[in-house]
Amino acid sequence: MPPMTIAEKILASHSGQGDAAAGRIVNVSPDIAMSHENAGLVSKIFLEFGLDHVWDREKIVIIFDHRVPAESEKTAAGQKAVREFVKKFGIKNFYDINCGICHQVMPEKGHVRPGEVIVGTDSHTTTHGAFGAFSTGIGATEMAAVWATGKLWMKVPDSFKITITGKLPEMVFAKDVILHLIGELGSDGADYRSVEFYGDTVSGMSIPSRMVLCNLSMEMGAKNAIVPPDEKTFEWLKGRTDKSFSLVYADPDAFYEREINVEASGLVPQVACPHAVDNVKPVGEVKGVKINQALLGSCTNGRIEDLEAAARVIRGKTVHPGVRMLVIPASREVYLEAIQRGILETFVQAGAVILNPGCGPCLGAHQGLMAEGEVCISSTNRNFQGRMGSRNSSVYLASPATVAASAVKGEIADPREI
Amino acid sequence: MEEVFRGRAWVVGDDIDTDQIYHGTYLPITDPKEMAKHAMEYVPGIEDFAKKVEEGDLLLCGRNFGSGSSREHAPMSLKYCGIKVVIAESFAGIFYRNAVNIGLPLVECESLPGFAEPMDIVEVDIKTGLLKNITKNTEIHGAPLPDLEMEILEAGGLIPYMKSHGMFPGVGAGA
Amino acid sequence: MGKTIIEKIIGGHAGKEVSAGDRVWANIDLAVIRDFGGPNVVLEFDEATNKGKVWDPGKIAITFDYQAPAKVAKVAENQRICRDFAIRQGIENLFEVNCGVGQHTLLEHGMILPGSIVVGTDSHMNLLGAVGCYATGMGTTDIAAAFAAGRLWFRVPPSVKVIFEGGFTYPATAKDLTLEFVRVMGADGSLFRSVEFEGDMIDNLPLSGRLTLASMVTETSGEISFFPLSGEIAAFLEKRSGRKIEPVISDPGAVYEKEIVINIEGLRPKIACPHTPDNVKDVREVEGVEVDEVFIGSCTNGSFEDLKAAAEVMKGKKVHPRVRTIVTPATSEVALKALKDGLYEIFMEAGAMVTNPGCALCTIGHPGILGEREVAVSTGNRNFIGKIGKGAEVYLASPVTAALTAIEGKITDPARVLSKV
Amino acid sequence: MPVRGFVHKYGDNINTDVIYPGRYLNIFDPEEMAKHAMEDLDADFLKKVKKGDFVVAGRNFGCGSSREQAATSLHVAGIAGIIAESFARIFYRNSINQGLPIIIAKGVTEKVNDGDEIEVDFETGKIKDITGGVEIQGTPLPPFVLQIVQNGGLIPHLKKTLSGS
Repeated sequence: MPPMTIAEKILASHSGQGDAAAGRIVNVSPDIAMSHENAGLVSKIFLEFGLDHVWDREKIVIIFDHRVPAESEKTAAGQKAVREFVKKFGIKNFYDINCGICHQVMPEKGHVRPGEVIVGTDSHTTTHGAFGAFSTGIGATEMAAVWATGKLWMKVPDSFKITITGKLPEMVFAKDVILHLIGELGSDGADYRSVEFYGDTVSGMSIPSRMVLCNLSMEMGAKNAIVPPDEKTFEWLKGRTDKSFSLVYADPDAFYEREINVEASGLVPQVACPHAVDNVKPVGEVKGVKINQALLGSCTNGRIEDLEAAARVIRGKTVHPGVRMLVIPASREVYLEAIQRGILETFVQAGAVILNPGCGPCLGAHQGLMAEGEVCISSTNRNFQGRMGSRNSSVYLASPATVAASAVKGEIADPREI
Repeated sequence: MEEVFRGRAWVVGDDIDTDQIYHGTYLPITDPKEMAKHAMEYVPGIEDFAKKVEEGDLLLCGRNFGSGSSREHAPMSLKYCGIKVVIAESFAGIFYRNAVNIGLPLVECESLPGFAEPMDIVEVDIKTGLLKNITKNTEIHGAPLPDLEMEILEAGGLIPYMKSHGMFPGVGAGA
Repeated sequence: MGKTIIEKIIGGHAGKEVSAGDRVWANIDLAVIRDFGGPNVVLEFDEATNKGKVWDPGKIAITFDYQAPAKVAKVAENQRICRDFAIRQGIENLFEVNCGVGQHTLLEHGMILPGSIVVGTDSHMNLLGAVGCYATGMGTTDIAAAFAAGRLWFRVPPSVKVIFEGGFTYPATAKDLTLEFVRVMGADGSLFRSVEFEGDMIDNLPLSGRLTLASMVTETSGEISFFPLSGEIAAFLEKRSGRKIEPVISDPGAVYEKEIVINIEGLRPKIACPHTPDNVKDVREVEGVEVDEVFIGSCTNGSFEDLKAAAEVMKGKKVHPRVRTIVTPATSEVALKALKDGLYEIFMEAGAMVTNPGCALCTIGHPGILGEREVAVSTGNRNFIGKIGKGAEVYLASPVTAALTAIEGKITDPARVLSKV
Repeated sequence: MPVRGFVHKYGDNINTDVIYPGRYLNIFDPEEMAKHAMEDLDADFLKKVKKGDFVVAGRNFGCGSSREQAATSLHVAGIAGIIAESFARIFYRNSINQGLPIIIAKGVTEKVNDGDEIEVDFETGKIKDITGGVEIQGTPLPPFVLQIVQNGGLIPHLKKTLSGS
């Protein structure tokens, strides 16, 4: 058998093939199929099949997060329809409006395991590669087909090997590393590729930090991103899943279309400027840009270590009077821990708004939208034009520490200087 | 200013609140002509009011018309869809002010119940409070509008009234 | 002739003696705009005055609570209009999207004093009657005019006296008293009246309970309500405002249109059924109605004491899996206290969701909208048709009843299940 | 079989948010979706587009979200196919699954202008610019994938293949 990458191995094992060399089209059986509110669209399409059952009630996961609680009658009606579908078809894993962002709730509730194939109707489904899974975003029609048949065609992707070495300097985080990479590779630099992350910086990273890498790999076009599982992975999963899983690692001489090395110790905080995620600059070049809003949260950076990093910067200070600072813990679990660690208190005292767990204004559909001419610095994942409100507003993407530093200063600021 | 209005009567019941007159969903609208399209949309039975109402129509209501929110959209939507006078057994406080302030005449009339059927032709004198049902050839007396309200209406609303009385000291040169 | 409280307040601001029914021009102490109505006020003001100056920037406040932070771009735009106006006019009292319900925020910041006149673009401004202030909701034209002139025309409302006789104990609360009041009065029972409350229960009612009752006087179409100022509340106001507090009390011989006596001896938990706030029944009469959503918050029941009462019921329990439970502190001050006192943990561990301070789903502005035929129990003040979702049914109850209902998944009478030791 | 239509041309990295804004993601009716196609990119798009027209774009068309509404809204608005220098991967799949044919054609943005009439053969990948008188050879969809498109999208395709087996 030829040597294989992680993607090739996982897709081979999930399509009943001995090998699955890049470029081959295979019929894959996913282990988990996740949707959020767009389960409404998926179920509508699914019903066209006229089936009286779904492929597997245990393997479908539905988590409301995009518009929680419902912000409009239309959404309320959509969510209601999904609840009814869940009940009718006996979907086992349904998480209503109070749980949090799907990409955080998935691993928290034990739906993510190394070596598995996860598909989700959300582009940032790549996040779960942080646990060694092959995890990718798909469309609603495809998901309907998965619900019906349990299968999905895929072209086996070529792989990139990205090796990150060296110690991250103070106030430089996984977010800065991946923004730097996106800036280097461009928004289609890893289009349809499977990205594997290696190096002592990565193995030294916490699971949440690895989730940041995998989450944002989407923004350079990756089909999926993977960090090989290790002790930290097992430790994190302990108590969350009792199902067995297989560990999949690349063969030593597996073929990589491209190998990229990043030296972490030389990095500085990065900012993705409007209106493209690959428009990345060192924070020094955009320092001083006046902001109206600072957003901390999302599937990219709404976890406890993110809140903690921002709280460290902001503790004892106040949000600048001209700035709205919004804090959105990624999940109820994160929220509770943030209370217990006194982090939420710090934010409220500083004058921030704590929103309930969910996607918040990240995709322009919930609380925290912006008016014309306004500027937001955000720990989220996209800064497309008009994404967070008015067409003529701008979003800068940065790490939680940079967001917090900017919130205090009223303008984009270097967290190393606060 | 006109003091006597004659028109078709729309008849609604008691406690029509501002959500029924103008629903919260449409609060972001700022153009009165747009507001007019949603007038009375949540009043059961006459959801199509805004489509059928004609310029010059009159609105006859029960007790406590316009209760609820402070939204000025409520009288605004009525005024801009063509309603000339709102006549009610009683008005909620904020609605009353809002209507006068935007120049929409009101008449309070305790003996209104049973006075008119929908689409009867009704005539109202806002100065005297006299109400005539032309179709049925009957008449009743409502309360005449008090002097201050009448003056505000005559001035075309609160802002022109206060301006003409020198109450706006800080008028700027514009920008 | 003796004067009622409202006659004294309006008279004092009109510079002459006034009586019920009079039309007078009176000075304004504070004019408030929100993200609801506010932008229209700004636009009207600018047009009316040719972008002139406001009468007194120190007497204007801006609060964002209708949809804070904004969930639609248009409201974000509206808030920006208000912010720009504040900068242009030198208005310092701008309370950003983190602060919460406007009236409560103003109260916390010492900006509300007994005997003052406050106008604002919120029909529940009059809940500030709880501390003896004549606060009233107005439309945008009024407030634009107030911004320019510092005074407005008023009709002096007739006064009625409402006397509560007897008393009640937990699990009945101030909200149940309030609902009973609304039931007795009906939707227009206090139409354009100034209500003066009396009774032992009133004397002992803490500020949070007075805010609850005062806020729902609106639902009986009342213009304002007043309470005998307690020492505790006077001390609170003094501390917050840094000013000496002078209560306004009615004169002997003041003229009341009528006196209404409401017997509240042994009051049972109450609930307002769809679709009017005055459709009030005993909770026991509607026990068993299955609910989809429970909302605890609003200007009526978003005080710390309200949240605490709900938390006491929820502690160590789980909300029913079907029931989406949303808890919203009225202000950031309430939020901080609730955080410190462990209430957030109780709610979150029970499976409820805690949202940021504000009006929450009480205005359709905020998230939490219901689907068709869904049922909610809310601690808010209105359950009009379509108020929080077309075709939905809303019941209004106390935080205790709401919390218990969230756990049981159906409307449940706290008098049957709970009693305080 | 080649089909003819007019070109609406856009640049590189056209993302799903400008093709179909997030605020409309709670819409599930395709006709409704079509009313917001390209809303944040080209406000006049719906006025200009006629049934059978094509979108021609640069690199990485459809990058960003997995929202299928992006492809659906264009399709229902009348777009008969999309020709781009390259496609973002989820959009690529979503189009196919919708039955909306696409062709990757290097150099298409240099040779084809906005408003040109073109003739496209999705089976061979050949694009003829009638107005400009040039021809471009694109990469046609692999036969397996083209079959999905020809069957009208993934669901009809699966229905057909499932009932056939």
